[in-house]
Amino acid sequence: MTAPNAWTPRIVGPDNQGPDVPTADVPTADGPTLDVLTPDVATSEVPTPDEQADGIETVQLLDAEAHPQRHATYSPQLSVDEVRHAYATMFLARRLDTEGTNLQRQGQLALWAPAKGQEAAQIGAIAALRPTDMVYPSYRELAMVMHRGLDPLAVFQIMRGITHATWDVEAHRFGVFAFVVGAQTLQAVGYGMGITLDGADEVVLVCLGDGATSEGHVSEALNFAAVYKAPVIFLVQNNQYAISVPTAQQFRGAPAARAGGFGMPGVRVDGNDLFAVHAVVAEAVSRARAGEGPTLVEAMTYRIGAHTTADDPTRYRSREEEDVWGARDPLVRTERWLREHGTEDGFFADLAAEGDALATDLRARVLALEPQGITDLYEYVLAEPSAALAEEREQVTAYLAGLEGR
Amino acid sequence: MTAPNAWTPRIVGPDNQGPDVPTADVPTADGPTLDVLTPDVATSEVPTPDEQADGIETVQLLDAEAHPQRHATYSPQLSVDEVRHAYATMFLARRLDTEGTNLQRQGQLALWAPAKGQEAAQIGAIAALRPTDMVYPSYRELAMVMHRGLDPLAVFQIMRGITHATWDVEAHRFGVFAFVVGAQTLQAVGYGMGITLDGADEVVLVCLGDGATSEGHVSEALNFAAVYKAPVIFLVQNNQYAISVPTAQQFRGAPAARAGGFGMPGVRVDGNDLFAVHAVVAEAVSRARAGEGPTLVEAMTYRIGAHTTADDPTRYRSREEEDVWGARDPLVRTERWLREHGTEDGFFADLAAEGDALATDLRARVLALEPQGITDLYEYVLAEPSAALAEEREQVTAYLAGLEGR
Amino acid sequence: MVQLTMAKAITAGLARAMDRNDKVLAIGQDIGRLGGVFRITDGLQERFGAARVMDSPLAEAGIVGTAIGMAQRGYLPVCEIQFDGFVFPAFDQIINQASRLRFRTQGQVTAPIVIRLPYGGNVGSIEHHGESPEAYFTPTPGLRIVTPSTPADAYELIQQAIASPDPVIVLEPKRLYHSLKGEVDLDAPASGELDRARVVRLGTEVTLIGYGPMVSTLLNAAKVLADEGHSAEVVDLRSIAPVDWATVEASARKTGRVIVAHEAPRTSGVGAELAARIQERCFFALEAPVLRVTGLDMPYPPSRVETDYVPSVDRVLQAVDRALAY
Amino acid sequence: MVQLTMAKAITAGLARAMDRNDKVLAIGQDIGRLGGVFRITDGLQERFGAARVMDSPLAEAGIVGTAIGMAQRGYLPVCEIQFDGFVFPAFDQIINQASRLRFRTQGQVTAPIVIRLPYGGNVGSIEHHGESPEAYFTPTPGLRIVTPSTPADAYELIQQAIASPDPVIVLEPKRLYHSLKGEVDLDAPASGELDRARVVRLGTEVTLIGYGPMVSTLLNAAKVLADEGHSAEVVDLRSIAPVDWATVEASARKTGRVIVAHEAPRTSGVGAELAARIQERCFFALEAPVLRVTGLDMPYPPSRVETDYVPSVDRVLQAVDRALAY
Ligand SMILES: Cc1ncc(C[n+]2csc(CCOP(=O)(O)OP(=O)(O)O)c2C)c(N)n1
Ligand SMILES: Cc1ncc(C[n+]2csc(CCOP(=O)(O)OP(=O)(O)O)c2C)c(N)n1
Ligand SMILES: [Mg+2]
Ligand SMILES: [Mg+2]
Repeated sequence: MTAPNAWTPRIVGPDNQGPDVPTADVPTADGPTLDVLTPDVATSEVPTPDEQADGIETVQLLDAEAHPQRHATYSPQLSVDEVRHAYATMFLARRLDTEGTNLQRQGQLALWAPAKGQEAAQIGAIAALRPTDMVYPSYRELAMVMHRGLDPLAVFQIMRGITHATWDVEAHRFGVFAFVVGAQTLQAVGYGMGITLDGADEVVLVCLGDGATSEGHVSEALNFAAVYKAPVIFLVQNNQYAISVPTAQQFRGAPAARAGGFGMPGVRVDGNDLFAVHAVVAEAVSRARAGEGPTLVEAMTYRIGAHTTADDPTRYRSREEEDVWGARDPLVRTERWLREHGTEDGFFADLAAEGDALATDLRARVLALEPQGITDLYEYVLAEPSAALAEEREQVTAYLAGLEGR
Repeated sequence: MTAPNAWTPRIVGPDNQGPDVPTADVPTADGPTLDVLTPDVATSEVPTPDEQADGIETVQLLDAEAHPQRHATYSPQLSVDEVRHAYATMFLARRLDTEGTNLQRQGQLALWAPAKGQEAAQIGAIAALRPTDMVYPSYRELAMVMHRGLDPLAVFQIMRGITHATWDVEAHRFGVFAFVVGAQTLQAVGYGMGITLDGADEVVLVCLGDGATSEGHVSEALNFAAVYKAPVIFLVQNNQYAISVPTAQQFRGAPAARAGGFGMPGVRVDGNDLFAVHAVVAEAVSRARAGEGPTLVEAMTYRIGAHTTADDPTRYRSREEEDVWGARDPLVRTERWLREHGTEDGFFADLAAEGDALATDLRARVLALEPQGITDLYEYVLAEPSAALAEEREQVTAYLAGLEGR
Repeated sequence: MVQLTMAKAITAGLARAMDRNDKVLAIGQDIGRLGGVFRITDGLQERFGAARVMDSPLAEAGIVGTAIGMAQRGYLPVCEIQFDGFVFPAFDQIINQASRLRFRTQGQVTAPIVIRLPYGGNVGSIEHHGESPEAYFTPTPGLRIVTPSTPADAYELIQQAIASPDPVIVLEPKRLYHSLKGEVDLDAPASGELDRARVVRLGTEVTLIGYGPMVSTLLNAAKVLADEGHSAEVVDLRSIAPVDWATVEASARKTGRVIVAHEAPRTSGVGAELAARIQERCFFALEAPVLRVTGLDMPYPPSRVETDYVPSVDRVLQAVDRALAY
Repeated sequence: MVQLTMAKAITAGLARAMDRNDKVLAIGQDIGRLGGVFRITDGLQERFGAARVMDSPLAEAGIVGTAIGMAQRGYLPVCEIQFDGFVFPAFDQIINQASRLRFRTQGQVTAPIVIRLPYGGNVGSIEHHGESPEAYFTPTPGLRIVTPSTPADAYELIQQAIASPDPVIVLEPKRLYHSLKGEVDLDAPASGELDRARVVRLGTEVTLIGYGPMVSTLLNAAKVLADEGHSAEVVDLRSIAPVDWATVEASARKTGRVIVAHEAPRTSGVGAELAARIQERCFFALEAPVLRVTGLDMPYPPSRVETDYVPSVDRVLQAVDRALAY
């Protein structure tokens, strides 16, 4: 895991900022007003996906054409340099995401769950945290993994069937992936209750999907968080689908609306707008730090790829729809903003080269991955193996040795 | 069960009304307006319990002093005769409820869960249904049981440890009691989905408590009901406590607010106001029948007695609080209204006598209750006993016969 | 007779049940347009409509709980749980609700639902996708659990499960979905007794008992044994709750040596009940203790080492050697 | 040494654990002001404050799930589930989450939580209040399950469970809470190996194995047998996962006859695993099959007939007679 070319993270966050450059020149409002927001201009005849029928406002600070948008409450908080850092992580995450799909297609991984399209939601959110704040991911947060300086190999290990979910949670303040949809939200809330008990100046960000909001455990998590005023931000990456099920079949009350019913603020944000996600989550983080309890942030985004490599999206969505959302790609949008703010070709070219090198290195390391032998896994069943486990371990060891002998 | 004095129900509902007498002379609004509602006058220095801090309106048509209250949307729908019928059921249910507590104190029942104080919520709601509509109770709905013409002995059977939950559900369109808090809500929604599939003109009323709203299954039920537009009315009897836990510790988003987050209307009503509960549920029933989907009705009421006979409320609530709510007793309020609307002493005296006779009869029948022998219960494990079950049954039968022989 | 994969056999069985009785419904995650993640319901929504093949929200308790309610309304819902490891959020609805309704209401209310649950390992996937949770269900009076080992059985069992007045879990061996093809009689009976084990190979010296994905392993072991001059009888349980004890005990008495195999861990697995009952009922007939060949006593491991976890022909043979040596 | 009821012994054990380590917390329904429906946490909220004795919302998954999270933050939460029959909504958090965290993270994350679960019947209550759900938990690698039979044991086990780095279910025999008094050594060790069975009566002819509320039944049976001239050994398992096989097998080998008793139904109960393992390990030592005396194979019945369901001294004696007759 300490291979020479291993990934070096770009930490973007309030406690670890780049040089103090001026923040983006997006106009800011002086305070809450009832101004109608500049609507997003559709690039297609198909209604844009964020024109939700439920009348909930979608916070946007940068539209799909990378034009700044004025907002009554939120304003961009990221400096050009921070955006460059954020973009780099988003870009490299996507590069490795592509590599994941390739490796799976080549039979080197059991499965791959692409995160393509959700990079702004992930990086915008995690960049609003301090490195000491805790994150409970779902299973699609490759960009967050990289942001926190974890070796992305860990994710590939899982997808190659080498480990279930293993990394140093404490060192990176980043929980393991959770595969039982929604179950992690209660644990995140409990962690947040622990923070409150400690009187610590920390918060928890927990990731879940639009589909996950249907699980009873998630509703219980919202309720516990509200009752105990836990410093938790629920980041719902609403990527429009739970596998094949579109949100219209998943719920009639969107996650942002759900929050209010549990007694916490719910804010919908354009999940492909790095600035908006960051600003909204930053605000939620401030509330949590101030002891004002949890917030739910619904980031409207789109899974550009398949649910996993085992999925076939042509069965449940149209090319047209994919195109509409494709035009809202967060990388394109962020790149455009960066170019408009003085970032030169060289930056992008260097990044592309770095991405390729990273991918090449990672691929090699993935192919070299070997699992622990099954008998080693007896270590992890209980803190101390019971007598029966120790005995079984010996028997299995002997049996496997015998097989090799054949 | 066909004992001479067995309970004869008073069905009060749109399809089975009493004689066509004029409806109560409560002033009605001509339609929705934004009028501020006449506030409830507190009878004590302690803030009245329905002055909720969350700003949700409590629909009231008859205040604690039995004064008519004007409401913009809802108006009383019950005739004097219907109110008499409703009151009679409420009164008799309370009489038997008291008998339940007595019988338990005398060691004749394992447990009793008093419903005292919740009679208006129960009868107001069920009276808004047709006899063909389905009810899924929780475990405290003695008044509803009686309204539907079930022999109340069935409830005493359960509490005496004679049966778990047994009556003719189809004949009475009244589901069995549910002891795993919240689990019945999903089943009620499924039943409602079945109604929709049948294209039938029926609805489902499902009962739950304030505490039950915390169970994940209940949130899932709200979501499924909304997604499938099931004709379901969720009647939350918010009696302020889940055993010892007050609502302030149960949630920060009240049930009425919760509903909106799942995409259905949520209406809070004074649960001790027969007219208001009836009107609000009737409106929800109309919506459901019209194919407009579910509604949640939060009936603000109070459990005047203990959670069960095993409970000790002095540990968690004050006498003062009990007095405030005691002054809002739904029986007193309804009686007052009836007296003001021409009901004579004789009616109440007759009812009291009827109640005593019913209680005496019931007590005798309770004491005579005998359980089915355990070996008979093998009948109900599977539709046809497996060979192993049949064999075990024989063995147990022989064993028990042997014991008797000793 | 047609040749079908197990997956297609289940699809055909489901379709036939839906065809014959319009009270039969399907509900589950992604079972509509997608046809389910294993494509078991492929084409059914087109054929029977979205009202009878319902994509559900992502909530297992919701699926099973509403199915119970639909059953109370007279429907016969078939629930799909997406993977073995995701059934637990529905546990209360299965254990405390569906399985007990008949008992707690003395027959007034029943829950004739079917829960289809893909299970079993050696499928090369990630966590929670290769598990065998049957032992969590077998302690439940009132619940039937069946599992096919061939396409023909799958075709019959799914229909018989739907026809059953009891709640039934159909454990579908996902490893066999697309890998196992076999003859299926499309006119096979759509109802019948669900708890019938089948002796799938006759033998005299040792009885190998298994179910679902283990049956082919046992048959392969029996073949090796035959080559080595030993005669093994193989019993496919088909129903693991209730168990067809008559068939099991008859074989145990005949051979005097019994091996039980399953993929779930040994402790408190189905093998425990089999061993306990067989030693009780066939005490004097046993030449050796009933031995268990099972998944290891640890959670299902990462898939790169799963072949060391799931019982193999070799491990069965090792147990047979032990039994024969008594 | 003091005389305490089992309830008071658990309260004392909890209080001592909370006293010695301020990371120890309690969470559950009604455990604060009310002191729990069985009053086990009586006085603890007053003593340790509402932050450490938390009344929770009515949601079992919420209780266990947040406890896991608090444990990840370094706390040692003790969850109270109100009654045996209400644990199932928390099933996924117990089985898929708490019990597996160590394994799935290769030791990076653990869940040292305790789940207190009152269980057992003959308490004259209504449905779901007299059940014994242990068989739903025993198939779970990574989960410890212990149950005391005396106040002294209860006092020790609750503290040792809290000290354990593994998730532990403490099954509390609710019938004994207030009915059983016994000597308790308040200075007994607060940590120690959790999987130690105890031979509570020495004997030579037959071994009676049980746990929790069954132990006194077995001891009473042993007394009757002694009067009749038979010598029975009684083993109190104390830990039903993992089982202390060394103690169990030694006794089985010594007596050659084993009866296992529990209140849960026979099928797939703890007795199945015991019988399966004992017959495998002690095959030649057994004079009779391992027999099970258990709850009947039906859901827990209405309480007026529960004494016919829960194993009685008579039923144990009947089984001993059978075993001795072999
Ligand atoms: C409890 C549970 N049920 C089902 C699944 C199978 N499953 C995996 S991902 C998924 C869809 C999740 O959708 P969403 O929450 O929107 O997250 P996304 O995958 O879109 O990021 C499903 C059904 C699971 N992992 N866990
Ligand atoms: C799943 C579950 N958990 C716990 C219990 C124990 N219990 C029975 S009633 C009750 C409180 C219910 O409160 P609420 O929903 O407000 O209904 P109320 O009793 O006030 O009518 C509890 C905790 C239960 N029956 N089911
Ligand atoms: Mg999604
Ligand atoms: Mg309540």
